[in-house]
Formats: sequence, structure tokens, C-alpha cells
Amino acid sequence: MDQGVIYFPSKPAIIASGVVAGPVEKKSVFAKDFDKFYDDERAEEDSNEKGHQTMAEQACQIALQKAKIKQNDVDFLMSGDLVNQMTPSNFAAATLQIPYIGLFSACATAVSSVIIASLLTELGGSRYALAGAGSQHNSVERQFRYPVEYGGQKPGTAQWTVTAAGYVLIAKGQMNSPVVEAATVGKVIDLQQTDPFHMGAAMAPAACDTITRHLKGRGQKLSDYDLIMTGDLGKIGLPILKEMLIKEGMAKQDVQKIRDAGAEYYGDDESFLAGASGAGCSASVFFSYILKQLNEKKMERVLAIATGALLSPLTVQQNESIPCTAHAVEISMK
Amino acid sequence: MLSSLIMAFIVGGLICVIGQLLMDIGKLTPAHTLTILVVAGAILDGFNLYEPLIDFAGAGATIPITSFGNSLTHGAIAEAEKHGWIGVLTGMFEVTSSGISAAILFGMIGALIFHSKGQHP
Amino acid sequence: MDAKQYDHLQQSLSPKPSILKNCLKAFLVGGIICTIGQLITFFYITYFNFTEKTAGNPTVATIIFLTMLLTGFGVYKKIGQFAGAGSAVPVTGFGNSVISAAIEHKTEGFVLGVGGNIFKLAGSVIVFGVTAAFVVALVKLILVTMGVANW
Amino acid sequence: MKKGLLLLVTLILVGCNNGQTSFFTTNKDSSHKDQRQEIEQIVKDDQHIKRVTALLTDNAAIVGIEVKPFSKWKKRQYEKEWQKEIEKALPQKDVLVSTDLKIMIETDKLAKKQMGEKELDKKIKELKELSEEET
Repeated sequence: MDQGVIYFPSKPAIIASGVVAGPVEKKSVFAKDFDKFYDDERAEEDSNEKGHQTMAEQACQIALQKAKIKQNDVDFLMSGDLVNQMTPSNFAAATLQIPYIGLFSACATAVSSVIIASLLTELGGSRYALAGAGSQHNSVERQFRYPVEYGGQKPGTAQWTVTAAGYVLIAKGQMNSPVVEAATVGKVIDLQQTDPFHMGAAMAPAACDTITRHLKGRGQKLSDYDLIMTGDLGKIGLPILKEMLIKEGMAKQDVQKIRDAGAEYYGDDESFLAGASGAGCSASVFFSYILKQLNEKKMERVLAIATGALLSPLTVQQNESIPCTAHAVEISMK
Repeated sequence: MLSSLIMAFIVGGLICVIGQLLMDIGKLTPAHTLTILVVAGAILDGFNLYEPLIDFAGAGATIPITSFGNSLTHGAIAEAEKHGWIGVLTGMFEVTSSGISAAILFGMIGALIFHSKGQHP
Repeated sequence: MDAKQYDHLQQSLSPKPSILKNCLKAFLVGGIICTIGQLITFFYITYFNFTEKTAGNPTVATIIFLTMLLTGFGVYKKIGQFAGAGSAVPVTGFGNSVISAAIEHKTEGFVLGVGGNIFKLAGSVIVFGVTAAFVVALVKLILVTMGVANW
Repeated sequence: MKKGLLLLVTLILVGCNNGQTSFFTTNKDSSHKDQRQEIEQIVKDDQHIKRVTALLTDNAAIVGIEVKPFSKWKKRQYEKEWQKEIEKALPQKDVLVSTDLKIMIETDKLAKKQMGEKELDKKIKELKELSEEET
């Protein structure tokens, strides 16, 4: 047994998903796979945090509607976000009235919640479980950086926090649905990176470690997957990851096929600098684009690695480095 | 007339370049940069160098944040000159800055009328 | 891979900020802001009873008013991304840091939100400005008393 | 925004540009001729001075001086020196020498107008008070 690698023999199925996003995300290259957009980034609520909460609730509701499942039949909700004490997720859980555990893995929460939900399903303790994460640009910016309207210059390595929420509904193994085959829980890797405007560089080593362990644990190669996608390394973090994997001895042509949701999210628009980030970035792409590719049988086996930088404004100001993690989930479709 | 505008442009621009170098080469946050510039303005006035710069460059010297340090020191020194030791202290309490009052007032008005919009270009 | 090796790898793959280009942009925008300030000063001198010495206050107030509008309509952050220090160093940058914090914290109420956070970013400028002014005036007073310097 | 700025620029350019190009401007009538010449003598050869407007009455004198751009560094010091020299030349008069743009503009305006001694005295006194304001 390899450290942190989990197998799911009963193959928990992802039977439905719901992805909602804010106004800026309409420009996303993945936008056509999202379920709903808001014209107002606060979702017509009077604070950013309430808007964030509404989006989480909506995404869950959409997933439930698609699967035609009632709220009462859902046994667990695994959710998280980036706001202090994860209040948007907590309030959403209060509205939804589903037994809930809040999870924090920063931007890797989308996958860590899927891992826990799959485990609960695997154990037979859950008929249906909702899992997901979200982020809202304004509320995250104000907490980790500056007020939204502050005119500070961001370097080209900075990333744009996505306003989106993505949730999936996980049930016991079923035909015609993508299934969770295996997962790898990330270690926290800290290579003494300190620049809060260069998260890609901080997170790449964590992604490298998780990918390497997952492949070793599963006895697979990169080429065994139709798609390997990281969460939000961005346009600069992704090449760093590739370089690291090549140094680990992986085949160059396979490494070059690795994609990153954050790097592709806003296309070539340079005003988004190094691309997208935030818990909503991996959640919205993994739970729309990837699931759709699997459902339409365009792909058979996908490795999705969500990356998260585990920093706080406090640790940054105390000159601490930025510890990072990455959680991977292997999804397949027969 | 025109020469004053050009001087304001050049001197004001150069002070901003110093700020940019502090940020890019010194790797300082905007808050650190501005703090250093304010302290620099205060020290320059101690050497009687900032007022000539204002005479020379006009708004090129009064608009950058360095002039805030200058006006604080100027008030303190003027009082110290008049009243000695105690003047340094009273001078500190006497100085008012239109920059602070204006920022507070318009900050309050701004909060009343505007919402923060995170929307991107 | 240890932290040092990784830092080396990371830096070789990360783009460097173009310092020359950033400085040029800062110079241009900072210069323009100061020129606008000079125009406003001329306006107050010509049409109102202000001298060069006294026109500074209304000029600063006017330019911070303009900053409020630019901040409120979300223009200032775009200028800031382009100009860097060019829009941070002029008093407009001070105004922007105060006004943006005020708008941001409106949701927590006017007393604890706006009032409590309005100087979140600009506070250090005031604190260090006042402290530095005190120290400078004190040092100068000592030097003058010792007969080393003149006022 | 752009339109407002343009308007402001035009206003200021129109407001300031009153077409004076001669080095030394003074009262239109021929009063105080000798004293005017004395002032002219003092400022004539000074390399820091771009332009001067001087107005004299029986009791007072106001001298607005525009300093050359690169001499502005030390203009406060020069201003004091000129004030001293002109006071010396006009011992009976209440003299104001100023390098402030505002005083220059106002003195230019007064020079254009024809007004009585008394009225002019009052205006000069007002300008003197204005120039002494600190904030």
C-alpha cells in the first residue's frame, strides 16, 4: 500500500453535477459546459459573502435536480471555500439541511471533498453525498490581498480568483456514470516559496509529488490517461510542473500533454495575467468539462489534480513560506 | 506657465520612478514604498530641501506622497522655532493635512454611493 | 529536490518584470497626474484668492475627489495595474487606498466597517509620517540648540 | 472627464495668457517716474528674473516678479534680497515684493486698469495680506 493512495473497489459514481459562475466567467473557454451564470458577482445579494453562499446552494440544487433526487435523501454534504471559517459553505449547509463537514484544502477542496464523499459511499454509509467547493472573487481578494478597488499593481505571475461554485452528487456504483476509481491524498509540500503573487510556483511541487505518488501507487504511466489536468497552477506554474516531472524521469511527450484548468480558464486574455485560481476554478472545470467529456465517452480515464496554497494573510506578513497541497482523483467511464 | 507644467511632469514622474524601483528592485509592497517615501519627505524638509523643490516643481512636488511628510515636519519645525521644546509636540498636534481630511471625507461619501465591483475589463 | 534547487528552477521559468518598462509607465502616469495637479493649482490661483502657498490644499482636495470617482467606477484599479507606482505614489494613491477600503468594508456597517477599516492600508503612511516628522523636528531642535545648524 | 479636463486647460491657458511680453511693466500714467526707474535698475540686470510688474502709489509699492524656471529653486532667498533692496530704494513706502504667481497675476490686472491712488492703496494692502497667509 502506498502512502495516501486510496482505491474504491465499489466504484462510487458521479451521477450529476451543478456548476454556477459569475459574470466574468462567461468569458471562460469552459463556459459552455457551465449550468448557470449570474450577471451580478454577488448573485443579487447585498454582500459578496452572501452571494458566495447563494452560488453554493444553487450549484447543489442544480445537481439534485439533474439527478431528480430530493434534498432529504442526501446523507452528506462535503464542502469548503476560501473565506474565513468557510462561512459561505456553513450557511449553505444550514439552508440545505444536509449533514455536513466543512473541508479546507484551499483551492484543492473540490477534490478533497470528492475523496471524502467517495469514501463515505464506499463504506456504505451514504446513499447520496454532495461534494464540491466554490470561490467568489471579491470576498477572496479582500481577505487575502487588498480591497477590490485598490489600485495596486499585480505582477505577471499573479492569478485571478474565479467566481464559481461546482458540486457533484456521488452515489453507489451505477451504470452510465463516471466512477471514482482511486484517489491520492496530497502531502503538504513546502519548498520555501514566499511570494503570495506567485502561487503557481508555490503549488507546482505539491502537484508533482501527488502525481508521482498516484502513478506509482496505481502502477500506471502518464500515457494511461486520456487527460491529466491540474487545478490552478496557471500559465507559469504549469511549465514548472512539467519541468519537474521531466526531471523525475517521465517521458517528455506525455508530460507535455498535461493541462491546467487555471491556465486555460480565461483563454489568452492578458488582463487575467497568469490565469485563473481559486477553489471555484478546479471545481467548475472538473465538474463540468471533465465530467462531460467522460459522459460523452470522449475520454475514458482522467486524472484530476486540484492544487491548493495553504497560506493566510497573517502567515504571509509574518514572513512564513507558503505550504501547498494537491489532491488527485482518478475518474473513469466504462 | 508651460515650463511649470513641464517641471511638474518631470519631477512628479521621477518621484514615481523612485517608488517603482523600490517596488520592483526592493521587492517592497506598496504600503512599505509609500511609508519610505513619506519618511524621506520628512527628512528632506529637515535639511530645508523640500520647500525649494516645491518652488521649483510646483505640483510635481506637492502631489506625490513625499509632500505629506514634508508638511508634517514643516509644521513641527515652525512651532519648534517659535516655542522651543514644547513646540515640537504642539506642532505635531497642530498640523493638519488636507490630504487626510479629503481622503476621509471622500472615503465616507464613496462608501455611501459606491459598491465594490470586481468586474474585470 | 531541495528548496534551493527548486527556487533556482522556478526562477528560471518565471518571467521577470520589465523594470525599464514599469519605470517608464510609472513616470508617464505619475507625471500626468502631477501635471493635472499643476493645472488645478493654476485654476485656483487664477480664479480664486489662493497664492502658490495656499493653493496646495484645495488642489489636493480636488484631486482626491476625482480619485473617489475613479475608484468608485472601478477605473483606478485599472490605472494602478498599468502604472504601478505612477498612480500609487501621488496623493491620488493615498486617496485610493482610503476610499477603496471604505467602499470595501461598507457591508460591515459604517462604524466598525468603514470607520474601523478606512485606514487599513493608508494608516502606516500617517503613523510613520507623524513619527518621522516628530523625530526630524526634535533632532533639528537639538542641533540648533547646540549651535550646529540653523533653522 | 476628458471634456472637463480640456475645459479646465483652456480656461487656465486663457486666464493666464494676458499677452504681456515686455520685461518691465508699470503704472500707465507717468507718476513716480524716478522711483520706477530705480526699481528697474535693481531688477534689470538680474539673471534670475524673467519679468517684472511694479505699481507705485504715494504710500505703497507692489512688485511682482516672475522668476526664470531654473532659478525657482532659490526664489525665496532671492525674494528676500529683492525686498531688501527695493525697500532701501523706496524708504517712505510700504513695499511688497513677491515672486508668487498669484501676486504677479493680480498686479498685472491692476496695471491694466486705471484707478485712483486710494483704490490702488487698498488693493495693494489686500494683496499683502493674501501673500502672508500660510494655509
